[in-house]
Amino acid sequence: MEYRVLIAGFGGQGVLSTGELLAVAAMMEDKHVSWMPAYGPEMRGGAANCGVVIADTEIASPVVSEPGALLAMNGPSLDRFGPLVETGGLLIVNSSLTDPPPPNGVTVVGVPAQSLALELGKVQVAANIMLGVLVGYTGMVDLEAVEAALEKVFYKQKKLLPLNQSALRLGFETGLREAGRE
Amino acid sequence: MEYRVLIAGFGGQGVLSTGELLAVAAMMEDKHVSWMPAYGPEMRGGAANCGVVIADTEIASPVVSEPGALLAMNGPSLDRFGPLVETGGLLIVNSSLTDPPPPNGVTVVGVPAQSLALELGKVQVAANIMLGVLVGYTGMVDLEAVEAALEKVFYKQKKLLPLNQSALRLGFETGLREAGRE
Amino acid sequence: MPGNFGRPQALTSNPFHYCPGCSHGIVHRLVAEVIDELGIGGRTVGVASVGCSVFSYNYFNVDMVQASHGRAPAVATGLKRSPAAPVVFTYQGDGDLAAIGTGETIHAAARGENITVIFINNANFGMTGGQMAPTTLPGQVTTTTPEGRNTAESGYPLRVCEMLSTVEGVAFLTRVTVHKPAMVLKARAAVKKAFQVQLAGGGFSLVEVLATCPTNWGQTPVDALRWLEENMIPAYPLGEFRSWEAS
Amino acid sequence: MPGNFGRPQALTSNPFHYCPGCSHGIVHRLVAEVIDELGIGGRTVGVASVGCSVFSYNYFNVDMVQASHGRAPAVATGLKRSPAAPVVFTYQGDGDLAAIGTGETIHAAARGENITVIFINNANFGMTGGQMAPTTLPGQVTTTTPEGRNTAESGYPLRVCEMLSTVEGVAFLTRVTVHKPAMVLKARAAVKKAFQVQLAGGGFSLVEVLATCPTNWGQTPVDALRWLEENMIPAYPLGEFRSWEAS
Amino acid sequence: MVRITFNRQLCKGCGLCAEFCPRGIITRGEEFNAQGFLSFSAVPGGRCTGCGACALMCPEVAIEIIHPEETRGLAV
Amino acid sequence: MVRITFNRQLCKGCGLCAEFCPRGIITRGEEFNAQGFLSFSAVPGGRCTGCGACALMCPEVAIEIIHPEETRGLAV
Amino acid sequence: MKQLMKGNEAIGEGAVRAGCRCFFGYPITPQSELPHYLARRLPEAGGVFLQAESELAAINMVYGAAAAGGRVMTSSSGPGISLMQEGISYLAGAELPAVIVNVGRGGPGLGNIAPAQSDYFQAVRGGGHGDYHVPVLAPASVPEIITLMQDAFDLADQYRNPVMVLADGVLGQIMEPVDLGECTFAEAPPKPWATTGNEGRSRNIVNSLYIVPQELETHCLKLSAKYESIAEDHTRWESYETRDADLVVVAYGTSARIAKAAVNAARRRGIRAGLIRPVSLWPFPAGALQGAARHASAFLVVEMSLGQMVEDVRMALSGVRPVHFYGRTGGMLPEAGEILRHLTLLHEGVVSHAGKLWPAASADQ
Amino acid sequence: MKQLMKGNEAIGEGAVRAGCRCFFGYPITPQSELPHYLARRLPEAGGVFLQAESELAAINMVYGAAAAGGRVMTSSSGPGISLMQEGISYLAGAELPAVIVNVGRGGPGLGNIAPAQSDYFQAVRGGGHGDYHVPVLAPASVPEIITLMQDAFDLADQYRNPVMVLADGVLGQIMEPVDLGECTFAEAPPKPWATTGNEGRSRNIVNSLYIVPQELETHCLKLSAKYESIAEDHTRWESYETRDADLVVVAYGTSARIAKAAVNAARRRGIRAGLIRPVSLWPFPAGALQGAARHASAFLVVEMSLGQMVEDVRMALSGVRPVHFYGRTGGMLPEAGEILRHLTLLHEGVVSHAGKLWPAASADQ
Ligand SMILES: Cc1ncc(C[n+]2csc(CCOP(=O)(O)OP(=O)(O)O)c2C)c(N)n1
Ligand SMILES: Cc1ncc(C[n+]2csc(CCOP(=O)(O)OP(=O)(O)O)c2C)c(N)n1
Ligand code: SF4
Ligand code: SF4
Ligand code: SF4
Ligand code: SF4
Ligand code: SF4
Ligand code: SF4
Ligand SMILES: [Mg+2]
Ligand SMILES: [Mg+2]
Repeated sequence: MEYRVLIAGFGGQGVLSTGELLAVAAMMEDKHVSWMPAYGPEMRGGAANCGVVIADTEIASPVVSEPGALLAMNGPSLDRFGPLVETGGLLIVNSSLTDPPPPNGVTVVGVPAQSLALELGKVQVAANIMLGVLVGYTGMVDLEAVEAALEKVFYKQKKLLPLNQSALRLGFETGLREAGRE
Repeated sequence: MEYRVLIAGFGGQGVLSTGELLAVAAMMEDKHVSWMPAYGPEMRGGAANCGVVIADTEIASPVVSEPGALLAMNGPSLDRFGPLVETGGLLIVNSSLTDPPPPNGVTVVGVPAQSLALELGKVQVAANIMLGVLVGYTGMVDLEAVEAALEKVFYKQKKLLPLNQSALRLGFETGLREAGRE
Repeated sequence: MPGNFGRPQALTSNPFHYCPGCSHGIVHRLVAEVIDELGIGGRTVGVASVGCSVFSYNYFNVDMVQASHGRAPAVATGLKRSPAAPVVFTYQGDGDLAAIGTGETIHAAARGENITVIFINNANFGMTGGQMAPTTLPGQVTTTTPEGRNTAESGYPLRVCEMLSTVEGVAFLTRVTVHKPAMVLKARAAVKKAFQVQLAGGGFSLVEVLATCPTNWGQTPVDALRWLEENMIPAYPLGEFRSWEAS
Repeated sequence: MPGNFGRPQALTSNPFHYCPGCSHGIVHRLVAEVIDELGIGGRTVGVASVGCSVFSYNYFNVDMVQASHGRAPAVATGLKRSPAAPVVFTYQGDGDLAAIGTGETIHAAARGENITVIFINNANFGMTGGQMAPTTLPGQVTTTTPEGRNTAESGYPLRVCEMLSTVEGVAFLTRVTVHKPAMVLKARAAVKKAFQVQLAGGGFSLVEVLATCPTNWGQTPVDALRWLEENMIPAYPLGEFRSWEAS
Repeated sequence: MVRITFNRQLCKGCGLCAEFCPRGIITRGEEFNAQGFLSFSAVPGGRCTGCGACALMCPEVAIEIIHPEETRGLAV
Repeated sequence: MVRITFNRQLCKGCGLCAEFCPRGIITRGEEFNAQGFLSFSAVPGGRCTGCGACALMCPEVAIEIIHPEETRGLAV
Repeated sequence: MKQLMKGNEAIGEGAVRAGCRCFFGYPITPQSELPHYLARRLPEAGGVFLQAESELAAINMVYGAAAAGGRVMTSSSGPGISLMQEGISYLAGAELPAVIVNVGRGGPGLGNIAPAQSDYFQAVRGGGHGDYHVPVLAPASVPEIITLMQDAFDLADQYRNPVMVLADGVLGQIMEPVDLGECTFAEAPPKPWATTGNEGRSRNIVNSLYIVPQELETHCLKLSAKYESIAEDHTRWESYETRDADLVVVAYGTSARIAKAAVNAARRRGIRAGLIRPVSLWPFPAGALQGAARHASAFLVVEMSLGQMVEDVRMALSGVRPVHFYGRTGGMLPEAGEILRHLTLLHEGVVSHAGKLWPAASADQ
Repeated sequence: MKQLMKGNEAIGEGAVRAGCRCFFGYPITPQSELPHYLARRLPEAGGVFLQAESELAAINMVYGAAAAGGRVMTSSSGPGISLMQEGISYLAGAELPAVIVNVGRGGPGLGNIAPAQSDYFQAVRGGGHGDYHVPVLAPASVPEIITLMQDAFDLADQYRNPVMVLADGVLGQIMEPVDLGECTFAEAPPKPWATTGNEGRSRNIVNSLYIVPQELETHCLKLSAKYESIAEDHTRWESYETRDADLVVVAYGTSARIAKAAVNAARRRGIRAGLIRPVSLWPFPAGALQGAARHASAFLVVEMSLGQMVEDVRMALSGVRPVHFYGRTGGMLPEAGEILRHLTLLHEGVVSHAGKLWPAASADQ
């Protein structure tokens, strides 16, 4: 079993820390895991993405060039990485910012993450909603593991924990529903 | 025909410029020639020597490791380079500062160059006396060529020319005499 | 003060890549305006240094050379001493000019090299993620002084203008700021003077501009200006450290 | 003033390799005497720089480190910050300290690095054959300024003490000379003070010594002293640029 | 009357213009521009004096101000 | 009386000692030392005051001066 | 207990656990998390973190602290490492132990900050002047970083020579789980030669100047003997699926990770591929390659450069087997798919231009 | 008319005659006569001589003056050249023409000031960071220095790349007759890319930063193509007595001069010895060696180092012939007699340890 996940958006959308959440969760389940960012020029802003690999055995390449699952947080990310998703793979799109494409050999799930996040009270949790969807849909890690990971990764921002948790669960439910596993 | 000459002494004895005199003289006679100093640490004083090669054809190595002729200006130079003179070679020693060794397969000529130079009026011309001896003894270049070279090499010290010339001639006579060519 | 404001000719149409509120953009505009006003765009060569302004070769609409980190004054010297001998300015940050490039700065100054240096002091290394710069204030938190700059361990702020004011060869030396409109106008005048010194063959001119780095300071652009005013100006007094009059 | 004079313990028995009349020997003796007097020979590490004094590791009878050209203050910083934290002094020429090593000098000073720098200003690069140094006087003939230093082309002399006097972190800064006996005694007192500052944890101390290089100046030792007095002292005024009192 | 234009696409929403406008007539818009910023602009008809404070402070050279009378002057 | 010794082999003949001796009792010798220099020394019995000027200026640490009374003092 | 750790931080943590108590460095991307980490971590451990004013100052501070017997490190990336070359040559000449980390980025010049392996020559051939060598260790994962840091410090102290750890931007930025519980704290061995003040012993001198040619030659021959013994005892590599391999990929660091994926894919397709991953780039595991050449018909070198290590592979095999090359540079990563394609072509005997460089994949891939 | 000229001065005179009008440098032995010479000569020729405050400043002044289109040069020796590595990488990255002279001395570290060839790797493998190459020309006599200086500047301008002239201390210090009458003054070609002020044309940018990896890769591939064409058109060497040579000595610079004497002596003894002297060290004349391998039974590399070029010889011959080595280092010179002895042993078939380094002659010789 090997999951290769790419999370892409623009800087400030929490793309990197959301990837870290997934990686920590998988690590806590004693899986092999790697997290690799694509870092931009020596300044702020711009595009950001990270690849997470989760596997039962040693991970050869940490580079996610053909993701099994893509979390596309905005239009440019979808345009750039959408075509790389492997056949039979999963494409989760932040439909608040861009329209999901037609499913072309891949499963496409659109989630208005940005709007949902705003409703929850903070636009920054959109990526967590998307992660919830991924986890709910695929079950690649347990929700509990991700929740435990939340406390590790955001240990400095304790008071944001409940909000992040809600976002995650909201996404998770959506994922289960979309997968028909509800 | 190839002459390999080493001139050795301590810094300030004019060893390097005397070698240059010989090289320029040979060049003016249209011979192939090279002049190579052994340079010391990044400061003044200490030992100094230079090797001059004069040949009819292209000079392969400019390094004089086994001189055909050695001009030893002081004791340490004689000790260090004396044994390297090739069999049948010529060893000219500044006998004011050190005793000439017994001829051991080489011709040894002792010249009290320092004292002669003092008599001429300037201790610094000792090396020129030695060069005169070499030229007189071997005829490897013409005296006239060396005299012409004097004007080139010491063009900045015009007024010392007569003195240098006398030194050269004094040595030259000695060389002729020693060679029995007088 | 009222007048027309538009995009100077000496700026290309490329939008800046700087963070919101970053002072680099303001100073870029000033330099470009002065180049326009003096009519020297066609014979000026700018030297971009390594720092957030590394891409300034995309912005100044003149011939540009990108220099290695800290060596802009040496590169400028080469340009100036070349047969072409253009008008030359460098645009450097405080990491570039006052850390790795200290030697090049001081010796270009000591030579009285006839170049103009625009020096952006934002009290940290912006580009690499907000590390301590020689200009970082005591107590200031940066990524390499997580407890605040401790002078006993990390030393004292380097005051470049004060230091260069002791160096013969410097023709014009001033420290300005861009934290409010009136100050921006003064900064513009200083930049103009610095170029005029060069055009008159006066020698080394340097304008130090106190500037903000809202991103690495972790402040809003407006708060950053306030922080500059309250903390940097007392540590780096404004004014001319060497004045110049055409003789 | 009368007293016993003998070879200090802190000098080895190796004869110096310096040219006749060269000031390096005088300053070596002063440093060694001070080390003896303060009784710190066993816990002192000296840093030899690259210049005529490169072999000083053969002369100072303490642990010695030979540093690359210009970097002695950085090497000294590493020594001082190491767990051993010995008493550290560097011994540097004006090419080493004020040309290639400008950055290291200024930043060790700005850090208030608790080290002592002995700085020999002989107005040229002695070791490599008498080239211009940053400290070469206007008009002075050197092998790279054959017509005399022309300030328009080659810049102005760098005054290290004046420059460092603007740098916070400097605890003690003085310029002395060794051109006559009374001055040698003053120089000795300055060297002692500089070490005392370090022993008291005061921070960066530097003693600039005006020195002769008879060989490259093309003068007799005695004439060289006169030249120093008549030409160097006016250009490099003697005195304390930063004083220090134990607090 | 003075003409002031804000280049919406260049604006990064830093708010420095608004901070320094003596008339307080510069406000943040509601829509993100292509760069993802909420851009600022002067309230139309907000009686801008053309003092230039906003333009002097704008790090993006996003503000253009034209005084027609001066333009005329220049055209002479 | 003060005892002054010149280390002949260390001396490089720079003459600084002679230049600064207030008594003018230091002179150049006639013979080269092993390094090839004509070494200096104080005229024996030249009524050296032990002022130390020569030693202070000697770049070769070639001059030793001992004031017996002080040595005694130190020995206490 | 495991924790997810960034490569750059693992370099720092590994160093501290290996007994490093002094860090001197100047910021540069993509290694800046390392100084950020050590700025907190070293003072905690009773050590010294000092941001130098430049890379030149940093490497010379390293020289000073190493002379005083400390376990000491610096870190940089391409341009900064270039600036340290004189200092590295001095460390080697004066026989001082120190660890130098290069988290590689794209070059030449300012290049960019994306991961690259184009500083290989500089690392293994000596970018500085004179006859010297620097052992170079190349990790390929975050856990391996931790153990290699210990090895680097031990090697440096054992041989009194600078040691380089050559990573690439990917390894600096990647996060992987590490179990720090497994790491024990290490102590530097006693260093009687260190310049710490000579109380109670004869004085020590740290120096690389040998003004008499005979003496410098003797010194260089001594260094040379040292290098030979390092080569004998510390050549390291990982072999993966090489036992029966017909096609052997040679790659290090991140390239090796990607190549491993390609080897796995090739095996799935019935191609007997294997991988040799040099862990020590100098000394280079020539013997391992020669061993593999007994059954392998061809070699494929994969690098994040235009081809540098490939020369060492060619030299190791001196013509006995064809050596092919696939490289990406300037911050581009090799693609597992491309490596697989090349292996397939080789397997099918389609490629016959042995010894010739394959052009690096064009940029529009 | 002939005049006796020092190698260092010939470098200066050759540069001036090749149109060089800017020199920036920092003094170091054994090349100081070069700046001394140019301090007079360049102002005479209407050019600029500037003593920089350091080698770093010097190489970056070179960068600036080259950007402005000048023919420009710097010069140093080992330690100073190490300090220039970042700058050289920038010159290559930004495609600026310039000439860098290294008059080699003993290393590593401060080493000494005696002649050596131990900076070979640094010169030909790139001591700086990133994928780049610098053509390296190695003269062996004073007259050749003059012509190679012209070639160096021409090559630099033709390809917009820095070019290194690698001499050794012997060549810097030696005097030989040169006939300057034969040299004509040269002009640099027009440089429309230079940053001189953009009056009347669109603006020029000199830069080595390509932040997008694809773009940097494209740039590196472009550089790579350039290097290939240099290798095709500008590989240079001298063959001496190689036509029928059974034993071929490979040596450059001063070593080659000494080796030539040994070859002559060997021929006198009836040994068919020959010499290949690489004149361009990069690109390396591999083809010439391969050609000689057709009739030669063995090769002997002679260097003033512990063996650096020998690797290029091995790579060129990739195992087809044994490659032996004789080197002296640290400022020692190879002895013609020793070379002859080695040739004699090889001739008599006494030496059979092909491929293994001969230990450098011990220092007590
Ligand atoms: C030789 C070298 N060292 C380090 C770096 C990394 N680096 C890039 S920018 C920078 C600091 C920039 O700070 P500053 O000059 O203050 O400019 P700012 O970004 O603050 O405007 C550093 C250290 C580099 N590119 N090259
Ligand atoms: C990196 C480097 N550059 C240049 C040199 C050559 N060099 C040796 S000593 C010296 C100058 C010494 O002058 P200074 O520091 O004034 O000392 P002095 O000899 O005058 O006492 C130079 C340039 C070197 N050894 N290393
Ligand atoms: S990091 Fe700081 S200096 Fe750099 S662009 Fe952003 S605000 Fe400006
Ligand atoms: S060259 Fe000058 S500084 Fe050096 S030892 Fe001689 S006199 Fe002293
Ligand atoms: S020009 Fe003045 S009044 Fe008009 S919007 Fe700008 S700041 Fe306000
Ligand atoms: S100052 Fe410029 S960039 Fe900032 S908000 Fe106003 S218009 Fe936008
Ligand atoms: S101690 Fe004084 S009096 Fe005696 S010799 Fe020396 S200088 Fe002269
Ligand atoms: S000062 Fe010293 S070295 Fe000079 S002459 Fe006198 S004794 Fe000799
Ligand atoms: Mg800054
Ligand atoms: Mg000096």
